Amino acid sequence: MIALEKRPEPSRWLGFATPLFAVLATMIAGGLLFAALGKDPVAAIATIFWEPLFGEFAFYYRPQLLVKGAPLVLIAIGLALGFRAGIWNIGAEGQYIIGAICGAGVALAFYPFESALIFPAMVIAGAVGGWAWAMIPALLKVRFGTNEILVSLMLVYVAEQLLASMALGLLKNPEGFGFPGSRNLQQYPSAFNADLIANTGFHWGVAAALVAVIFAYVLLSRHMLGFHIRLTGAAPRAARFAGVEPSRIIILCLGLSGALAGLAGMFEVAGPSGQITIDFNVGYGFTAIIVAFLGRLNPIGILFAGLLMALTYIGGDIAQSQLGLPAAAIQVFQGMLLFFLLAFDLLINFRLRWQKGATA
Amino acid sequence: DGHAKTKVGFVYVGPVGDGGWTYEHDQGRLAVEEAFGDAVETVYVENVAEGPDSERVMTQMALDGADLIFTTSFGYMDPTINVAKKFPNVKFEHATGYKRADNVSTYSARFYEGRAVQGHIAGKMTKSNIIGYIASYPIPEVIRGINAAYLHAKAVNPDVEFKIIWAFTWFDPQKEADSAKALIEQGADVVLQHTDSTAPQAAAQAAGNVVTFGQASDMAEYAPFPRVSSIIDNWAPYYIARTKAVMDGTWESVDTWDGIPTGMVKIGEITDAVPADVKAEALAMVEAMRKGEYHPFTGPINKQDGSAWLAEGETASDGDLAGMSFYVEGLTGDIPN
Amino acid sequence: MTALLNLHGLTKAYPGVIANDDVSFDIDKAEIHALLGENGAGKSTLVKMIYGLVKPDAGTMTLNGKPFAPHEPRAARAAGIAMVFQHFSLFDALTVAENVALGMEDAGPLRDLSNRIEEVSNRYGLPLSPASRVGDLSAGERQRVEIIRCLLQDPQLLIMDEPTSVLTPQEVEILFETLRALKEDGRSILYISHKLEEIRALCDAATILRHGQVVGSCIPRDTTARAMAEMMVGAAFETPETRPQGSGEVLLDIQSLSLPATSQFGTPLRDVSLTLHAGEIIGIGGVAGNGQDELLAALSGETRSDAAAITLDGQPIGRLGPTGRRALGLSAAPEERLGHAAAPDMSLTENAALTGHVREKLARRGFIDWRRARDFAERVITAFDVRTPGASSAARSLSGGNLQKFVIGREVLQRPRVLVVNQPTWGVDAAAAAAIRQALIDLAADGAGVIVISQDLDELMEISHRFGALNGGRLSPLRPAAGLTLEEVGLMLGGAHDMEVAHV
Amino acid sequence: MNFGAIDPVLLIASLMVAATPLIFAAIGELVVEKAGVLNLGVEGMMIVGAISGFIIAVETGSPMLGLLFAAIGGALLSLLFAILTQLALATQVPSGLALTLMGLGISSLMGQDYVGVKPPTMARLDIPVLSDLPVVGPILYSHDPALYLGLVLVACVWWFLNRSRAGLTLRAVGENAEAAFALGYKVVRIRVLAILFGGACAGVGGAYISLVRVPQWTEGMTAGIGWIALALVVFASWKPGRAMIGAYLFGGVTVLQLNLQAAGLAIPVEYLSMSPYIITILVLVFLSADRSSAPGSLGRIFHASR
Ligand SMILES: Nc1ncnc2c1ncn2[C@@H]1O[C@H](COP(=O)(O)OP(=O)(O)OP(=O)(O)O)[C@@H](O)[C@H]1O
Ligand SMILES: Nc1ncnc2c1ncn2[C@@H]1O[C@H](COP(=O)(O)OP(=O)(O)OP(=O)(O)O)[C@@H](O)[C@H]1O
Ligand SMILES: [Mg+2]
Ligand SMILES: [Mg+2]
Repeated sequence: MIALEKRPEPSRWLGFATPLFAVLATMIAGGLLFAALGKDPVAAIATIFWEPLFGEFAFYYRPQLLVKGAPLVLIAIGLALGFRAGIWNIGAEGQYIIGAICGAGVALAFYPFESALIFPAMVIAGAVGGWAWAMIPALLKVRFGTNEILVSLMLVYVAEQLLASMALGLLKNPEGFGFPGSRNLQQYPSAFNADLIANTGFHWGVAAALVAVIFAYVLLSRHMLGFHIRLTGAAPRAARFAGVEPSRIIILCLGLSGALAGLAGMFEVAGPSGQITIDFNVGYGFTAIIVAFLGRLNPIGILFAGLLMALTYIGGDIAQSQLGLPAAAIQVFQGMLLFFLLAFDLLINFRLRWQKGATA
Repeated sequence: DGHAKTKVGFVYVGPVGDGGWTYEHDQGRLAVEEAFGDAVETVYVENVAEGPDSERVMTQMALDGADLIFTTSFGYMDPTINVAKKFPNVKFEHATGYKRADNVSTYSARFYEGRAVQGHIAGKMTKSNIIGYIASYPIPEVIRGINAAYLHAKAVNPDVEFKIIWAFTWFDPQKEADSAKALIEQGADVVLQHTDSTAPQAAAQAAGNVVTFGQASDMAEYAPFPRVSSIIDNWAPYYIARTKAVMDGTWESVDTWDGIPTGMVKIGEITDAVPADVKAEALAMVEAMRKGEYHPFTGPINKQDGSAWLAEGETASDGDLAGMSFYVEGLTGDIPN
Repeated sequence: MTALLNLHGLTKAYPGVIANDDVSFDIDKAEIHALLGENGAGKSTLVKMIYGLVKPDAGTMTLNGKPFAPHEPRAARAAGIAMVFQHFSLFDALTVAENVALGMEDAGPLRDLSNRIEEVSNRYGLPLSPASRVGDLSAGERQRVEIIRCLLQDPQLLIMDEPTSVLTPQEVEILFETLRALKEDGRSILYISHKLEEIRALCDAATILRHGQVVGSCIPRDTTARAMAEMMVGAAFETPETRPQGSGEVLLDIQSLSLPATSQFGTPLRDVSLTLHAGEIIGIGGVAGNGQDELLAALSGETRSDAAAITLDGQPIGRLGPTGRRALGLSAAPEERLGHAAAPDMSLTENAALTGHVREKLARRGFIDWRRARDFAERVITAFDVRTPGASSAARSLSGGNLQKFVIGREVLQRPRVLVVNQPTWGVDAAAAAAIRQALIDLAADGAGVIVISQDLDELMEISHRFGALNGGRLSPLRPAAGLTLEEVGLMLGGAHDMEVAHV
Repeated sequence: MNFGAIDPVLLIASLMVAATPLIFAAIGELVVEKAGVLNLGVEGMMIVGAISGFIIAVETGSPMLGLLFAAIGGALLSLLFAILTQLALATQVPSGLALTLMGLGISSLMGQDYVGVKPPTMARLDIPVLSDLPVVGPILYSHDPALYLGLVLVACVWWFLNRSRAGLTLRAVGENAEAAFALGYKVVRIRVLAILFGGACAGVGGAYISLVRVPQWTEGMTAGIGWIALALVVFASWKPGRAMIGAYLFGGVTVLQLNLQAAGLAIPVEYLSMSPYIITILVLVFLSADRSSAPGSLGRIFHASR
């Protein structure tokens, strides 16, 4: 029998090592799955993890890692702040949508007027939009004690309806022959979130994600506010005793995560995506939850986790087209990654010991 | 080098197992493989979100040496144009869009021709004179379908009334099932759908005496009743022809909007649940359209507000049809936006 | 007399500590046997082995001459062993009858069980209503539920792990009557407590543990409390030294403080008034659940009141939060160590910063200086002899007594003007308790004011200058502690529910 | 506009069908939460149940056998969650999310050959005289057996939680796991069983969608119902009867909004489509004050060191 023994304090090195173990275990289990599907497991794993980074066309995929990873990191940073405080914002997808609608809305309101002020105004609008959408669960929780998991989630569906209605109505491209979708902001210089250095994938959203990582790292490790956030999650009563106002933390964390998700949506709509469409959102808000945990709720960890997740998406698509791997297999693969990570987390706080069967 | 084979890529918006839109495109891909055997290699990526993901997948296919890439969703329009700019030697085919380039063709099907046939059968078969219509999104294609069906139902049955539910989804079996039930409970005994699942068919079957039509795919498992006929997306001939053109070096950028005449739109078997005379009329209409003798939008037709649209004998221009955003006279309710 | 239970060579190791090391002794039939030892000596571990909750690494037990090795509590219960836990094992949301049923193998229908509960509770003088929700009960009543749950199983051996730490003198006396009645019935009791006077009054024999080993045994009636305490600690120690009260200026003034109950099972504060002078220790006694937690929260700033209801140095502070009050010199240490006074999973450094950042200036412009925080934590550890590997240990890894020393030390070292503590020595062994009391006395001697809220009347009598009692959220008028008899105190505590005042 | 077109009797009958998957999933989750475990993976378990049940029903021709295997499929998936949270002591919220992710992927892998296949239909339980009664007939007596099974399940779970010894134990474990362990109850075993039960119920709920309500198999066809089920549990204050009422309410709003559209009500479609979610939020707000039966140790990790 294996017995679990709680460590007196969490093991530091395992905190770093377990994500690596999880990736390895995922490769093994995923390889078995791919083999079961009749694909060469080694080729599949290599395609997913090697091709985008070091393959023939890595020059193209590496920038794409930033494009795909940046919104994930940006959203996950915000979510992790909340998760650290025990506040479960599951509705970042909705906040992402609203941020995009607000950002694009501001740009389209000024179209075709060109001004250097338009992009900053869009940034503000995106952040405020996401923030406001997140304030709904925050205020309901503070005022009525309503469960934020469910409210934020329900608001995703509401936001999706709103998005469809915007793509079909208010924000519809007047020159689009009645087809749904807004104008393409890539063709509106003042609003276009272009690569800061051409063909690097490094747009303002990537910059914002990096700033968010540093900001969150400093906040959590050095600042009183970050300490209070961690304290609220670790021991809510102790936090009150330390002078923390729980409702402030709720409003702060939900607001911050909403604003970051809104920003991610805005950078996406102004850059890589370019337009508001019915299916503008592609699940970044949900995937970011996984990224946050994959990064062990640590800002630096999230940066790597976001890139890793982006890698599995990009590599997964390559594996689909080159090896005919079904999309669902990639999804299971990603699920395994999270599964193993959570399972291995055990080792940080516990020691495994072999124990003889029942002693007398 | 490996260029003995022509490589054809397909970018799908849904899973190949959706049983509808993507499924039919994939059938077209399989037909290409069938037709050319070892001379072609096809690749596909499913569940590709519109936006940057699709742009990446197209680029990846182009980098991997694809000669021809079919991008099968309206939302791939701008990404297709972007990628095509970067790969002038690769040919692109974008479905249902309106932006072209030297190496980008567009193609789309005139589903409204099929809708006209459905409308005719529906108008004849309804006893309650209430026809339910499950619409997806208020876009020109869907609005065309409603108008075409309504005009032809009305033509054979002046008392007919359309009840329309906008589901705001292409594909949500539960919502489609509920929509069908709601329509049936409100008296509809014919249900038309412009969404992709068979849920409405099942709801009709459960209700017992309600007529339905297959959409996107044949939905033959519900024949002969409630599914009495269907509109089928049949991309195979087009895909084969375009692949052939690339192989022969004759490919050119074109805008294709085909329907019943070329077989891009197929009318699934009309079952014996339809009275023989109605079936004969319907087949005659199909034949007339196949020969180009009949246009479903032939005047006189007024818009919903009573203003004139087409004069006697006038047929709708492709431009009018492409951007259609109004109901014809007689339909009630508003188009949401 | 013959042995009911014989323990032989019981050993149990946890990582880094041998909780029980070759423990052997006997418990006789119809005997009340005390088990003594410092915090962490291994008492709870030992009784958990007897109850089948923990498996010994080595050693054997015999019950009534037959080998006894329970692999789960069910087996122990079947063999006639019942246990009242150190921390209540009750379910707040369930009724008394449901709670009792959960502790029995064959509870039968709830209606019959309710009748039996009433019957047994009346027989042993422990009135209880089977249908009430446990969450609504006082600490004394909750303990009755545990005891009755045991009694219904007709046990031969009843184990009680620190049962009196939350009881009033009256409740303690009732409990003792019950235990003596059980002994008359021929049952044995294994009794763990840090209150040595109680043990002298109640127990027939005592076994003393230190660092997991048996270091001696005695007949409590014939041994002084001090001698027992020295056996436990293995050294002589000093009793706290009281110093004369300095009649300083008024530091803290509470005027007609009334506050609604904060939680579902809480007590509202009603019209509480007191003045605290520099150099003074005020003791506040009372049965648990009569407003102690609420009073502490009102003073610490966790709940706010009218600005003028509380003044510190003449300045109204009722509206200030904990941080603002700390800045002005009002500190507090709540009763619950893990989760309230300290965050279990955080390091001692972080826990030091938890309250210390204001007065110790551990943060500059909101940025925490972790080096200073660590220094501060280390100062607390050294000054209060907190036994821990270091400041980076998680709070939960400390034993209760050591964590309590850390919590009190953290506040004392900040040199507050006024310190409010709730149950400063609950579950803390004699030596550590003495050290904590001494620290409070020293703090007052240096000119601070101290309010000690406690249910341990001996403690309050020992260190406080004036004494008051909380009852139903009201504070009795304060009286000089010197010269108060326990009987008078009992009357001040008043409504000890449906119990008659004990004769002490 | 013609509200006369909406027949209240038919509306009630069809909202019962719309509510049934929710009832199964919510009741299962309710039991899990009563044991102190928060499993956010309902959506994943439902979809795996939907495909497992579908495959078996198609292969054997028996919808009832399909439901049985849907329960097994859902329970098997929930076993992953049980391993993560009860053995590996992982945090429950992300573990539930991992489960949903896995469930969606696994189900589409399993279902690749079953797209476009028509499942055998479940016969309605038409009871001769009763089904023909006006009003009550269509509402009460003319459904498929699985719908009644859902109602029976609600009653059984109510009885189990409030009247049985095992239910008392389960509640005790959810209320205070440490205390239950100290009394000798096998906390982990009880929780694992509860999780499996929850998985089985969610599986049946999913299969009800793929076999009765829709009936067909398509990827992602549960379309968020699992999340609604989670909301219902809170909304119902962990009481089985209220969970059923909540399911009817949600089903009712869903069905009603489509009926209103068909009847030509001039409310913009997007607002109608949002209404089920907005109403769920509103009801959550009004009911969340009552946390009296919230399990005391919900979502907390339990580890007994021995
Ligand atoms: N589950 C456990 N895992 C690891 N160490 C443990 C565990 N239980 C107890 N210990 C350690 O074993 C030792 C004995 O603990 P025990 O609880 O038996 O002491 P005690 O005498 O009851 O103390 P107290 O008077 O504080 O209740 C302590 O050092 C404690 O930290
Ligand atoms: N979040 C924290 N929780 C507990 N202790 C901490 C924390 N951060 C820092 N410390 C401890 O406080 C002390 C000072 O920290 P600080 O990081 O300022 O020192 P340093 O000299 O920069 O060390 P290093 O270079 O290792 O980070 C160190 O002993 C460190 O271990
Ligand atoms: Mg103990
Ligand atoms: Mg440093």
